[in-house]
Amino acid sequence: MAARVQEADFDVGAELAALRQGDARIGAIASFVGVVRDINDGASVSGISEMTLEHYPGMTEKALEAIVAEAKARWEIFDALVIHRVGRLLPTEQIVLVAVTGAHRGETFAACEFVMDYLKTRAPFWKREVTPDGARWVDARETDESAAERWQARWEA
Amino acid sequence: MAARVQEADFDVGAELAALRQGDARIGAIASFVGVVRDINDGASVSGISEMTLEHYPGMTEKALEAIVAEAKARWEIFDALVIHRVGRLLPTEQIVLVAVTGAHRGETFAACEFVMDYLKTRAPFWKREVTPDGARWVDARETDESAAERWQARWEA
Amino acid sequence: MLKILYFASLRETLGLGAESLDLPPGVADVGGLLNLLIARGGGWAKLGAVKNLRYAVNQEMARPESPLKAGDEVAFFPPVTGG
Amino acid sequence: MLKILYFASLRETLGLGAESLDLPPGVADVGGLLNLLIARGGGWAKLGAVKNLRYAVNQEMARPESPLKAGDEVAFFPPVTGG
Repeated sequence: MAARVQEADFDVGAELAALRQGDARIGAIASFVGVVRDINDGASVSGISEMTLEHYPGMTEKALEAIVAEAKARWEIFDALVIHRVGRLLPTEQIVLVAVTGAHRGETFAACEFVMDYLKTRAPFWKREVTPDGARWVDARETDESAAERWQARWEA
Repeated sequence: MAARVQEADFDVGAELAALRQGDARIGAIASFVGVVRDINDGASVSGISEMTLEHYPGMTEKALEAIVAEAKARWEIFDALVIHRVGRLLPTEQIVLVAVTGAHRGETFAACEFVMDYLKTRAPFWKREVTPDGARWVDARETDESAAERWQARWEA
Repeated sequence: MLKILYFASLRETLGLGAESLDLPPGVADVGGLLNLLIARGGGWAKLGAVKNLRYAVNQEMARPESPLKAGDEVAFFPPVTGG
Repeated sequence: MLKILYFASLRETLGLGAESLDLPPGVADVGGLLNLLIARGGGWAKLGAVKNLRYAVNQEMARPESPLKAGDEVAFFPPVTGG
């Protein structure tokens, strides 16, 4: 399956191995792991003691599958995988894995970054941080919106 | 150490874990794995039965360290790792790992792709393929040269 | 009947994650439904003040002018922040 | 004395991976050394025909005009193809 939403942690090495398994055409695997940082941009100097990720069950999986399908339509890649965790997460824990296989590195890098940028603006996940100052929902970052928009511009150009 | 040249295979999961270890500032890890494909661009339809990677001991490590240092100077990243294998490799075997850690994904993606592009044109490795038609040294690809040059243009602009 | 869902800060503000509602006469799209909800007053009035409020109809991103029909699942939520 | 190294297809063509050579009078840079090697004839003549021949001096990428001095390590090789 191209997209998974789960509470459990994931093993990057095992996931990449499973994604590659049996496909001798693969020459390139680009991947990305997002991690809970102990300090977020908006948060003064206070560290994050924990984070909770909420999502929209049903829509989330559809949105992720649609993003992966879009990446496959845009670039010559063989396969792509997205794993996104939900629930309670602590600093340094893994949040998300995106991995893309292909023949050549350029296509896999572009597709992997595209999936991350679209996921950040189109997949229904919401982060809630707990800091020493209290709990708060994380605000969307404008840089995420502009990161996603640049793919639109390239596509239409 | 930021750069390693070795005959042995590497464990991507373990390498990423070691790279992240103890740094709670990390929010993003971009990585790339290059793999021996069974069919190369130049090779008709005949599969590759094995590959040998030769390198220039001494210069290789220096070149890789220099590329990593350049990436650290250009982008706000925390750390970077390059592992490149040499010796005899079979199809589907891993050749190279590049991994970059940082606070945000954009910088880590760019730095990771930069390191791969520079490695492809500036690190002294040479591939020799064995196919059913015989053995041959792999020709450099012009697309690799232009991939590396675009970073030069961006840097000077 | 519409199924309406609220997520994240909206869910907390309203103290409600889901409700069912008969599609009211005269409400033809997401914007119409939103106005109806805001008109309830109290916490609902805040829906009109949410910056960049997002909508989904039947689990697809939607816009104020996206049409609604009986049986639809409509979701309201703030901009997403996953990844 | 110069240490000269050959790699990959060059090493195979020449049947030689390394040699030592006294820095000949009149040879001041990599290009001068290359001309001297080509002038040996036989397999060496092919050095002049290698497309995009690369050079390194003391393990740093170099150019034909890169200066040479006694004790330098000079390497000749085809364009790299790792990664």
